[in-house]
Amino acid sequence: MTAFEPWMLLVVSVLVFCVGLLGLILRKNLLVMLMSIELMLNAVNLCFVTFSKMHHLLDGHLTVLFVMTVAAAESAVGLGLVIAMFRNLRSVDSDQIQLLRD
Amino acid sequence: MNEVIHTLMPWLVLAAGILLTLLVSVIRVESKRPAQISALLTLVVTGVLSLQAISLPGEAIFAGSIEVSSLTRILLALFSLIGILFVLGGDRYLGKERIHLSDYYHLLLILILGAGIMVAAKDLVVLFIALEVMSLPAYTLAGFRRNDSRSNEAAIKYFVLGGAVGAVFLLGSAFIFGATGSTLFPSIHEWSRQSTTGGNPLFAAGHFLVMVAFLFKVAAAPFHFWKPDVYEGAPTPVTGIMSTLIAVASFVTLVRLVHLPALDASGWETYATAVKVTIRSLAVISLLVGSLVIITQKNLKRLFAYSSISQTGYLMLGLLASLHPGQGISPVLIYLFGYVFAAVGIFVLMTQSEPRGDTGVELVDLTGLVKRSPFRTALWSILLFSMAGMPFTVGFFTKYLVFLSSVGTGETPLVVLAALCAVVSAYAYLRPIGLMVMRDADPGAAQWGGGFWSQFVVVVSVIAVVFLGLMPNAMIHYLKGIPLIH
Amino acid sequence: MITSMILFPLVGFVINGLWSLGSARSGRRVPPSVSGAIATLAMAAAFVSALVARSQLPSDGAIEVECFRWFTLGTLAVDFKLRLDALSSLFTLVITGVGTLIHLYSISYMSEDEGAGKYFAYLNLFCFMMLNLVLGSTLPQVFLGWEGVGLASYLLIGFWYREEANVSAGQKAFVMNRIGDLGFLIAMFIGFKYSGSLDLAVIEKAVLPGAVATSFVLLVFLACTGKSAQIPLFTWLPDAMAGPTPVSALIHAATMVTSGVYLLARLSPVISQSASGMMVIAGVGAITALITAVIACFQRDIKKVLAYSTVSQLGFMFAACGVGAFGAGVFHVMTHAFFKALLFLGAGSVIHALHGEQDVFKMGGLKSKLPVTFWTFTAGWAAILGLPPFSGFFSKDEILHQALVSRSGSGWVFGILLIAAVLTAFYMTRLYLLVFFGSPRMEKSKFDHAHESPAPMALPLVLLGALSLAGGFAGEPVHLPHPEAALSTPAWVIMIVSVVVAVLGATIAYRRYAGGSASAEPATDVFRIDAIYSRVFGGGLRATASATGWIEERVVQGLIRMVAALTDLSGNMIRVLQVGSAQAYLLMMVIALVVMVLYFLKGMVQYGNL
Amino acid sequence: METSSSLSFLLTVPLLALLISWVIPKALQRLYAIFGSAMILALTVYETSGIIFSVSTEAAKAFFVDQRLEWVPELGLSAGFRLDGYSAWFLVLSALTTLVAFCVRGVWYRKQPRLFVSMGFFLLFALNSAFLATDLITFYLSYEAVFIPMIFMVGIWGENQKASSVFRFFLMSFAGSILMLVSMFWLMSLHHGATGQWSSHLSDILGSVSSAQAGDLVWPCAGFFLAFALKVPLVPFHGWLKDVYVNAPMPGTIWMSAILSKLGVAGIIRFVIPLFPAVLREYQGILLALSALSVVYAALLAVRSDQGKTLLAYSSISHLGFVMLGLFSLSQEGVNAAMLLSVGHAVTSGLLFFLLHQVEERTGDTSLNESKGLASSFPVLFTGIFLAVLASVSLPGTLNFGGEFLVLLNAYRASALCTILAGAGVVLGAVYMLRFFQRLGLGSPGSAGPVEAALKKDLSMTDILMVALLVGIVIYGGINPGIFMKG
Amino acid sequence: MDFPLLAFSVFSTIAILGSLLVILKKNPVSSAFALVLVFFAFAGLYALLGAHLVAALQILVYAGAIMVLFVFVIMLLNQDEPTHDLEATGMIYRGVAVLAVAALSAVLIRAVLSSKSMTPTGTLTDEKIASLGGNMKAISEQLFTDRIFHFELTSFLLLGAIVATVTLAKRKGHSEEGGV
Repeated sequence: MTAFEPWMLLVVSVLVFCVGLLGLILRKNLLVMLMSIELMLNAVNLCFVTFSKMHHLLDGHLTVLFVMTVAAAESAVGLGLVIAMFRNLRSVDSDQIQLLRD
Repeated sequence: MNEVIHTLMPWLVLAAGILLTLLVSVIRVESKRPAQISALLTLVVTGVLSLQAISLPGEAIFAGSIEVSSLTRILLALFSLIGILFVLGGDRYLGKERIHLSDYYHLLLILILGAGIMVAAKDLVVLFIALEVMSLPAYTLAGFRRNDSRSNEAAIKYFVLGGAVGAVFLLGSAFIFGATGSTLFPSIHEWSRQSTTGGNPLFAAGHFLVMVAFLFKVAAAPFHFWKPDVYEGAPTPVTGIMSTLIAVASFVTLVRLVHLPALDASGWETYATAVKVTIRSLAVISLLVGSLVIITQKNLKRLFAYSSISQTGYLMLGLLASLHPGQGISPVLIYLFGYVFAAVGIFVLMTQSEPRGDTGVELVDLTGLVKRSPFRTALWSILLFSMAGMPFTVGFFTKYLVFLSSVGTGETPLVVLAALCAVVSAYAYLRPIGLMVMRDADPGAAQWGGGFWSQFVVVVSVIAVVFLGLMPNAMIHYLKGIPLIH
Repeated sequence: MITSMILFPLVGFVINGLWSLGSARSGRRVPPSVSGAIATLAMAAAFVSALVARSQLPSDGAIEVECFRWFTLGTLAVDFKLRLDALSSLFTLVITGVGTLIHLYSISYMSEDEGAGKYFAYLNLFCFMMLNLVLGSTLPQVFLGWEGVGLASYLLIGFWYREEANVSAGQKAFVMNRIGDLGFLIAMFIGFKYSGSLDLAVIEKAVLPGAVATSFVLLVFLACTGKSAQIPLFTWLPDAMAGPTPVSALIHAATMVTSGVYLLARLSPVISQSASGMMVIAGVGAITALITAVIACFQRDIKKVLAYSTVSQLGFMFAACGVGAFGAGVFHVMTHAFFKALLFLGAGSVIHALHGEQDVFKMGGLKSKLPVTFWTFTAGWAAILGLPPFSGFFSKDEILHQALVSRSGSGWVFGILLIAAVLTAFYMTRLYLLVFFGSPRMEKSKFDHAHESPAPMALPLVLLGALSLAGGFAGEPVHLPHPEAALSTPAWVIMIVSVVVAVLGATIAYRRYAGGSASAEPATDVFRIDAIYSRVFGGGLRATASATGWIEERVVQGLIRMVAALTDLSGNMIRVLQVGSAQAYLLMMVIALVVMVLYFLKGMVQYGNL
Repeated sequence: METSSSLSFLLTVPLLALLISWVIPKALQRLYAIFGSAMILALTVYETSGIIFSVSTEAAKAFFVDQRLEWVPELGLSAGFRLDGYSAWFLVLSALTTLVAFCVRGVWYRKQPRLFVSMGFFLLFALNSAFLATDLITFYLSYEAVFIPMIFMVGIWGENQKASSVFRFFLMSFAGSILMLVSMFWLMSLHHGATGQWSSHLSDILGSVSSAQAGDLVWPCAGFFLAFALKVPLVPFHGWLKDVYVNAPMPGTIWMSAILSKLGVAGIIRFVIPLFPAVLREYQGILLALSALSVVYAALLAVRSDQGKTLLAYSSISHLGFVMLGLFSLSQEGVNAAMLLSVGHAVTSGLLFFLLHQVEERTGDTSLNESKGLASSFPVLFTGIFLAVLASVSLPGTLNFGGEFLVLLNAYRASALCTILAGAGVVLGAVYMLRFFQRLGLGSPGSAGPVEAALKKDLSMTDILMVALLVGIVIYGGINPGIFMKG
Repeated sequence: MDFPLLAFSVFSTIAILGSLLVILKKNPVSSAFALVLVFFAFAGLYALLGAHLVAALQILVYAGAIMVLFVFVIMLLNQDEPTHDLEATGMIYRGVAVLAVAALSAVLIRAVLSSKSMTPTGTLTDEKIASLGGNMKAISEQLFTDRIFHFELTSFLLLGAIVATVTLAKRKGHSEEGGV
């Protein structure tokens, strides 16, 4: 059995990122889609921190702080959009918004 | 610190203007005029200050994460100008659509700030934050007609796809950070010069992901799907801002990101080839998609969405040329500037049609315009000619430079394809003129009418288009001198 | 003098043309007698000039008058230059002389016609062009005249343009001539390519390589078959009788149609270089003479008979040229001009008297009614039969003789011509008897009203009659190189033979038609050549044009439509991807991303990192 | 410099006329247009008199003018113009054609006449600029600028099917010209590679092209060729022509057939032949065959046309095939002959369309399905038509004869077969032109609406003067064709 | 099995399974709770890497703030019921999506694995950080010196987000009926 090494976390992070992406593609519920975006951002955070560790740097940590802020702001706006949509359509299903096409 | 303040003055003024605008709109909640005037003032001062400082030398500040140079200043000035034009030109539309709120100006200013910083960013993290500063207001503005489900739809599509792509960008940045140990452009550049192996898969994947994120932003096919839908759903002035301001900022950033590693460094030949092939194929796909689909469109906003997809294709030609040694990026810049002048006029003209339900401006609304409004027909025609790249409009020279530089770098087959695509899309630009000139007004055609300022903006844009089409010297001369990458 | 010779008709044309045009716009009418007088005077003046010029002509030289430089291009320089020598002098005399008479004749013939001014303008134009043709010293100049007379012919055939048939006949003449003209053009190109000049004087002396000479000769001859109505391009001439009868006399009998002979004679040194070309000319001439003579026997229209007769006589001339006897050919041109013009004018007089009746089976017994016409016609008849001492005898006899004895001649040419001569005697006698003898077969009133033509019409008849009678004694008017004789058959043998065949033909006709109560024969298109032509060439042209139309519609336009449709289709196919669902967009983007990332990373393999 | 001012003068006068047209009252627009274009014609003749009336090419050379103004130095763009033996005549022709086109009465003088007149003058300006240009890009710009008024002209005053035809016209021409632009870029890059300087001036480009491999030049040459073949047009690039000619308002048709087609001819003379001699020589057989094919193919289409305008449209292609035949004989003589025939075609087709419009004005249709017998009602008009028909069938003594004769003469030296094939066009030309005349003018006058026709008048005095001028040129050119060959 | 490996195994398993739960649960509320689980697992992983500040913030910001926001909105919009949107998509669509994302993850994992043998570029080893006064102090120092611009920029991001949210959530005047 090998010892723990930071690169293993990279694999985890990529997997979580891809799961988030998959969620975004498969789910039509906008709330779950927003959560999937959060998953993706979290995965990237892990990636940054791991690389920091591997490089003996702290830049990654700092970046994570900013990404967290961005994530918060983004969810706020995203949820605002969902609420606006719910007002009009009484639904949070993205299948309801396929008026614009072709 | 004083020096930093001096260097960043236009940006700081813009930031201060945002706060001022917020303040005045809080003081007089019932009226949107104070916010409007404050926004205009802010933009004028920002623009003037950046133009005034334009010839100052470039300077990297904040540990190299920001670089203020002639290019960033002139871009900020351009963004301010676009902002001013759309504040003036969108005024009537907003009133008409009952969405004239102070918030519009707050968001617009924050968007411009984000774009202004994004083009100055020399750090992937700053770039990401600035991108979000620009994007969050953009998503919101796209959904600004809150009671219109189309507007909601546009905003949500824009948001979901933009959010995902933001994450992709960030993942790419993380990979680059992992590969190089830094997120600063100069350090990455330096790293690439020292890496004799010509990159590694981690860097390649990271570089590719950040490029893809901005290929999405500039809507290079096959990453273009969001654009027609969002363009159609968003309020027309916002579509205009997306098509001009955000497009310019995104493309300039894309160019920067493509040039992130030193592609001419030894050992990077294979890598450079791979980048070129990628750009070339995306250029081809964008040109084909843009020009083939545009001819099937009936809604003007969708039509110009596809138009901007094919414009991206032409721009990618310029980008591709810039990847060859000894070639500058000036064709791309000139193309962007020329495109902006015509696009502002076109989108403001579009706001002049009276609302007809929620479908926006359809081609049928243009029928018989020459009889109803000959002057407006002339304005339309000139702007559309510029879009088609006809001589004596700025659109000709912009295409000219891009094609010339591409031919000069041996991309002649690609240019031939681009030229043929230009012919195909010329049909789409010509058909509206045909409808205006050759057909009688359809009974369902919308009425047209614009306020003074709206018409003023269009006339300014037409004058710019024609003047630069006849006398492109100044623009070309100036933009030729600007190096993009230091 | 030469210049004035061609200028007089031109002046006449311009005066009459502008005058009639101007009066047409204002609605007034030019008095026919005045315009006729102008035109006739112009021609008379030209005739006088021609006579004077003839008198100034040195015995075996030429007079040249340079008018102006027409065009130069590279090494090619074409002057507008008039050249008078014995050959062209003869033609100018015939043209202006016969021309003057016919103009004179026309004054009263056309006195009733509202378009008389135009008519005389056209006639003058014709003479001007014809003089250009024979006086031109370069091939382009000859070609100018060549096409110019074609134009005048077109105008005059279709002179009464309200009848579709007349117009069609004119068009047919013009187009068939054009086919020949194409040969002329290409012959010029060949001539220029091998001699470096288009000057007749140079080309005459040019020595062309064998195959080139043959193609040159054949192309020139193609031009001649068009203008002089030989096989295969002869069918226009009978139709050309749609024009006024004096026109038929002048253009389609005496002058224009003989220009082919002129051209061959003019180019005789080059023509003689190609033996096979000569053989073709002789053969075509002889066969034309025979076939059209046969056709003439079956015609009812008096002018058609004369037209086929003209073609047949032209065949004689070409046969002469073909055997190398250019002099004999030209001689026959001259005598033929006299007697055929006479015959046509006589026919015109008859038609005039019968108010437009042209069917010989509706004539008869006019001998007493039209004495002048009858007697002059008799002279013409005798001449064409070749009865001594009438002019035709000398020239025809010369042709027959040369056909037999010359080196290029042969027995079969002689034989065919001999048969043609029999037939000529037959149909002319048939015509002669049906018109003037027997009992009248037209309505009584017509017969009663028939009267002799007025003096301006009679005078030319008489003069031409005299020429037909005596013209032959002049002998060969131009001394062109004689062909070497291969046989030594004495001339008198041929003379006797030719008189015998003429008498033979006449006798057969006499036995058949002298009864005076000849039953009407249906006009038969014996060989149906016209019908075949119109089916093959007219139909062929229509079919080709339709095929081209099909290609244009289906292939050229179809291709354009297809490109447009394909563009539209591919646009719509790409548009299908725009399904409107953000998830689907994302999926498509991910797929694109995977494909591109795979490609992008592929390049990394070489570093061993993957 | 006195000489170079004449060029600027020739270019600015039409623009001046355009500006003045905006202050002229609507009712006087036609008068102004005729007067203005006549003045421009006179001025053009005066300014170019040194060349056009000189006795020989050598004498004319003293009056050739070269002018080069800096425009966008960063891109090596200059406004290069050259007045020489070819462009002088093209200038005269464009002024003449404009005069003829303005003479035509019609709806354009009732509906937005000011726009029509100013577009006409703009067209003249663009044409002059294109004919004079020696800078590749200047040429391209002017060449494209010619489209714009043409599109509007068809669009605003055209017939029913105008939209699709004008799009087709525009797109096909644009496709050609933009590929030409790409070829220009290729040449400019070549020059840049050789000298390090950007330039688009012909004289500079010529220097570097001569050192290039002939094989490399095939595609650039094809780009130019395609543009001009579409413009002239040469079969099989003629698909746009018929519909546009038929649907365009008559002045537009006159401009297109008489002078726009000459843009292609001028382009080949000025650019293609000097730039790509080796390539042309290599493909000469194909080029000659295409030209000959044009002649015959279009003539066959003309034979079966049932509309006057269609017939003239196809006849125009057919005649231009002869012009191309002359150009592609690739000799100085051939080019001069083509020039001569170009003049002839311009004058003749202008005259024919002009008179056809007079017929249409009087009877309302120009169908050729049955004979109309109009000649007796309008003798002067039909005399004019007949003279034009004669010129069109290249009867000796007309300008066209000299052209066609010399073209064929020179082409014969290059390819006997193609010449003979093209010669068939001479015969077919007679077939369809005579049919044209016959169906309109001859036959019994009772057949097609002559009652109404008889009420109307024959040609007016100005029209007669116009016809006389054109016929005069045709006949004078028939007698002294050398005046048109100063190249 | 040493502790780090054990901790890694536990936390990463929770993270991956949790994230799968997020996207597969039918009820948005369940998804939200699975997401909280993932956040905690990530915090554990951060702690494992010695990123204590980040671990703490992960709990505070994500689990504390963002999740509350989500749950609040779910409740506000009455979305705490199972949805069937996942089944709404076609089999082919789902198959293609899974394949595409799997291919992408394979490529990305291939790429990150190339960093195994990477040489560190920085000097801030764990010991060095400890000597500087710990993770938090070192980060804070950088945050307010080199990264001050980032920091200030985020303030405008938040400002934008506030304005945006206010704009979107604001009810229109009296004319607008209904609403949440």
